[in-house]
Amino acid sequence: MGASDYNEKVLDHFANPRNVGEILNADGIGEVGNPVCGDIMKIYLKVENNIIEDVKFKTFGCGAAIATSSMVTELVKGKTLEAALDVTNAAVAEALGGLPAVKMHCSNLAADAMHEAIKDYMEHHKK
Amino acid sequence: MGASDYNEKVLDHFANPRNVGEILNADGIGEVGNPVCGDIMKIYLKVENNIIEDVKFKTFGCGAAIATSSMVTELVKGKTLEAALDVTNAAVAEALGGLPAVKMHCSNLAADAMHEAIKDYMEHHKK
Amino acid sequence: MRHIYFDHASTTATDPVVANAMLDYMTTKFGNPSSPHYFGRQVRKEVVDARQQLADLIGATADEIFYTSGGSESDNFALKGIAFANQKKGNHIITTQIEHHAVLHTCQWLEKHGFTVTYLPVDEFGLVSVEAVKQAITDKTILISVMFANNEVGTIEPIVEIAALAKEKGIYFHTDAVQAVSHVPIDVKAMNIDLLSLSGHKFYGPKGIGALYIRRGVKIETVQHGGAQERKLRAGTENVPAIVGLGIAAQKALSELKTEKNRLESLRDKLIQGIEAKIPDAKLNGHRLQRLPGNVNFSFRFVEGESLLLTLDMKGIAASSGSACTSGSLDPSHVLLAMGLTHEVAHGSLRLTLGRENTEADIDYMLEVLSEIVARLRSMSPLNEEHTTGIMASEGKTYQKANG
Amino acid sequence: MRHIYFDHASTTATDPVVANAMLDYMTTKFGNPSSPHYFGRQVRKEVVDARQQLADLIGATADEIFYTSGGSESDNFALKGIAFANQKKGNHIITTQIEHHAVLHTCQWLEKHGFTVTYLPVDEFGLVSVEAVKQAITDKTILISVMFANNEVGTIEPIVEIAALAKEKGIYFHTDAVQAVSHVPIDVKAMNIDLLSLSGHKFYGPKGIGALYIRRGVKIETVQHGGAQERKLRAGTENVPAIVGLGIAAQKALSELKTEKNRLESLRDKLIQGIEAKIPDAKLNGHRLQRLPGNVNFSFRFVEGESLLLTLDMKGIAASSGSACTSGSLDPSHVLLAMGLTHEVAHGSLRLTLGRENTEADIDYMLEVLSEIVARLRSMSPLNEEHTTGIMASEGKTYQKANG
Ligand SMILES: Cc1ncc(COP(=O)(O)O)c(C=O)c1O
Ligand SMILES: Cc1ncc(COP(=O)(O)O)c(C=O)c1O
Repeated sequence: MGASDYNEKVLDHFANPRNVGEILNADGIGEVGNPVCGDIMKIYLKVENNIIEDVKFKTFGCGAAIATSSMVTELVKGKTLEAALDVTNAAVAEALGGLPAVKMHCSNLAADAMHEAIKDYMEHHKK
Repeated sequence: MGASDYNEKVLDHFANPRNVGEILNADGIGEVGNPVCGDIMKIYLKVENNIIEDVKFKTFGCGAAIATSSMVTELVKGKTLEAALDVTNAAVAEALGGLPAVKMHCSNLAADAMHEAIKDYMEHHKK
Repeated sequence: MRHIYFDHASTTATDPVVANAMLDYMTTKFGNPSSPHYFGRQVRKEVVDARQQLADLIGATADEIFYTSGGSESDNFALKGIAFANQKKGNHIITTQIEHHAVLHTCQWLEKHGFTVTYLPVDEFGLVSVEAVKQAITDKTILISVMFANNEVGTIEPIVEIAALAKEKGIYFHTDAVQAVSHVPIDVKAMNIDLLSLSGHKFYGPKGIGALYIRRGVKIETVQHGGAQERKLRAGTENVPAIVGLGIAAQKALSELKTEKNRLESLRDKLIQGIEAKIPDAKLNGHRLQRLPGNVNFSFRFVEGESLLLTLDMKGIAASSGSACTSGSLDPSHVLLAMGLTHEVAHGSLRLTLGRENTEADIDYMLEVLSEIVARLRSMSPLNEEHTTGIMASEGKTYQKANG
Repeated sequence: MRHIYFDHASTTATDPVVANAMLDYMTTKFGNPSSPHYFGRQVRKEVVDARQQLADLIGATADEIFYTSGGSESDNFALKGIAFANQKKGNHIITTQIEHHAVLHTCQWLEKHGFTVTYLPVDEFGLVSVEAVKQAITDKTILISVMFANNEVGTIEPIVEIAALAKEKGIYFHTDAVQAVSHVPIDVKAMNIDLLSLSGHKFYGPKGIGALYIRRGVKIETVQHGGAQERKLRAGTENVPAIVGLGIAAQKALSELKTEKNRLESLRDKLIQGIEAKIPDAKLNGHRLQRLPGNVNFSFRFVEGESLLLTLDMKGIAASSGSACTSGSLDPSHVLLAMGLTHEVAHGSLRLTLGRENTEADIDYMLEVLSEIVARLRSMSPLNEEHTTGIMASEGKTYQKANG
């Protein structure tokens, strides 16, 4: 169940991940990890006026972990925090045109990491 | 364990059995049978002056049963009864150049049938 | 010498189309389908497609097909896998006396490991009675295993009725369909079959591969332990060339099933009628109508089977006596004995199993040769004194000379 | 794209000579060797000859070779066959934590059926301690099963010492030599091995066939029940094409063993040294010297295995992470965990297994590609903050721009 079961779009996001890296002095950072699958995802946010101005990620994990991380950053960039919170793991997988079944529960956690980052921002910027 | 494990000589005796048939008014008749292997051999003797003048056989059985029957008749024809009694199942198998292992104990009974026939003759011609 | 093969129930030649496809998957597309790279990917789809082709042949879905190394493994898998997985529910298995040894010997082993097995008898035609199956069921019965068609005498069992009964009682139903698959139409769904064994080399597919159909939802445990192949139910690196070959063989078998069935049935009936017309004291073994398309099985009184085979072989005709799978043993066929034949008559059985390359001309040649051979062997048989006398009348001169 | 295959421990391409020989036995000489006629006779001798060829490869005699469907079946056969046949003598089995799942899962099943199993640990190099085996022996011990060489890290176990110990204590010794056969010299007689598993597709032979060597006199029962094939110890119609192919593969392997071993060892060492020289924080897994000729296994800190494989695959390089046989599961390799690696590091392992068609040029290309890939993945890894900072210094501008 590896490389070979990924579709073109997933492979593209894996090979050319969007928004990879860190944001220095990020407004919010979220991390989720799953030691059994060996995936750890970290999302960095820059928020301005309730809008996600910038987003970056760093991921240790399989092809699906990297591709979903990349996709989630594309999906939320420029969105309001509320709209970003509506983006689910399932929506990320769908935006990628689907993931192999075996990857669905365990490596598809990028939206969770992004939600964690938003929560982190909210905690530090309580109104 | 069939046809294919027989040597040329066995196949020849099977295909062209010597001395097949019955002797009407035989001096001695011997029969051995082994229902498990499905072999029944019957040997007919014509004896004159202690010499086997003629010998015939009828056999229901596998290739080895028929070939050994044929061979035993060749081996004893013209021999004295004492010499014929010295002919063993092993000697018959040897004269045929050997039999498949699986056939050695169970289908190699032609000498026994011949011995039975000699005994039958002796019982009826006690001196 | 002209060679005629009448032993298709023993094994068949691999279809050249199948064999050539396999060659490619041996040397070029040789990857392990579990591998996450190009070489694994190259064969992944093929394995999926082949599974569908095989499923289509028996009316299953692809995910209900589990590859094995052949019919014997499929039978072992079905019986042991169901037995151990359902031990808490019960420990009783029902089967028949005429099953292949892969079923019978597995059952005997299970008897040593806490299970009880009922071996149902058959009638003179080799038929199992549905009523007898019903009577044998207890509240401990977890599995009924009855072969689809017998490999020796070709009798087709009342599978549909037995499977319906099993379903009604909530008992799993397995059928060893190694001899039936591709020769008669099978639809596991319509027929309520829970588990079905098949073997590739019986229908022009590769040797060393078979399958067990396991209906979705059946509780079974793995029997060959190890890796996670076959959805964790059968360990071992996938035999991709054979899987691909089996798929092609299944597809071809399905497309030809109807016409080939008709063709073989008419050759079979010509052979049966010809033997009955030409050879006295020839007894047809098995059922005259509920019979595999290619199966002919006779006993010839006073004639022993091996000497018959040997003489046929010398004439270029390949046949079998009893099951090829039981050779190596010298016992007469347990199937014929279960049908009530005596040891003597059972020893004299001849099985002719027709297949794809057999023609009318083969049948004609066979009929010509067989009647001569039977007559000759009978003339040598001590069991046949009366008949011999009849024959000896014509051979009298020879005997007189020898005696004179 | 140029494709380089570094996954020979998973499976190998069937040698074209082997495949072509098989073709003939599929379509023309297709008979069942148990059949008493021309078609059976046509293949009987070949089966005998092939058995001898295989026996020669491991120093056995032909009648000690029993064909199976592969390595997994051989392991199941050895363990269950010995366990059930010797139950009266004792119910204790000793094995190791790093065995293939075909051994481990079989042992776990036996534990449910009245046996107790000791799973010995290994040291950081994957070596089993002979002393630990000795300590584990009880008066109930009937079998010791230790693999000849590990399929993931390539460590060669102290088989000779363990087998000698087993012999001294009157305990049967089995070794899973699926990865060792044909790659290192094996002499079952000199090494006191009672049972040995091997698999054809690991040394350029056919898939779907393997063998269990059973020393004459060993008390074992059949595990696949049915017909009388393989001297009544393994039922199922003989897979003649594969048997013939396995014989040819064995003969070729034996003739090439010495030169190919030397050649692969020098390629292996070049690769190991190259990786260590070019890539920081690369940890060699397994033993540096007691190691299969073609095995290279590294963990790269902060890098996950699948993404490494995937990138290598995009560059045309086929490798594996952990065992191909365990894919389908997502757990990290039980072998690496038994050797003391953390989950994280175990996930980052890369196995490269070299074989017949690999050249120096392949190694050079691999070294070039691998160091780039590892650097790139590390730059993306959150586990790697320090290293990233170092790398990011050079990529700083991009980040500033993105942030600005
Ligand atoms: C009815 C039946 N079941 C099982 C088998 C075993 O199949 P295989 O020899 O492919 O293991 C056979 C054939 O020999 C058979 O005829
Ligand atoms: C050490 C070891 N044992 C057993 C096996 C199982 O062999 P096969 O897949 O041929 O059944 C393998 C290979 O996967 C192996 O590497």
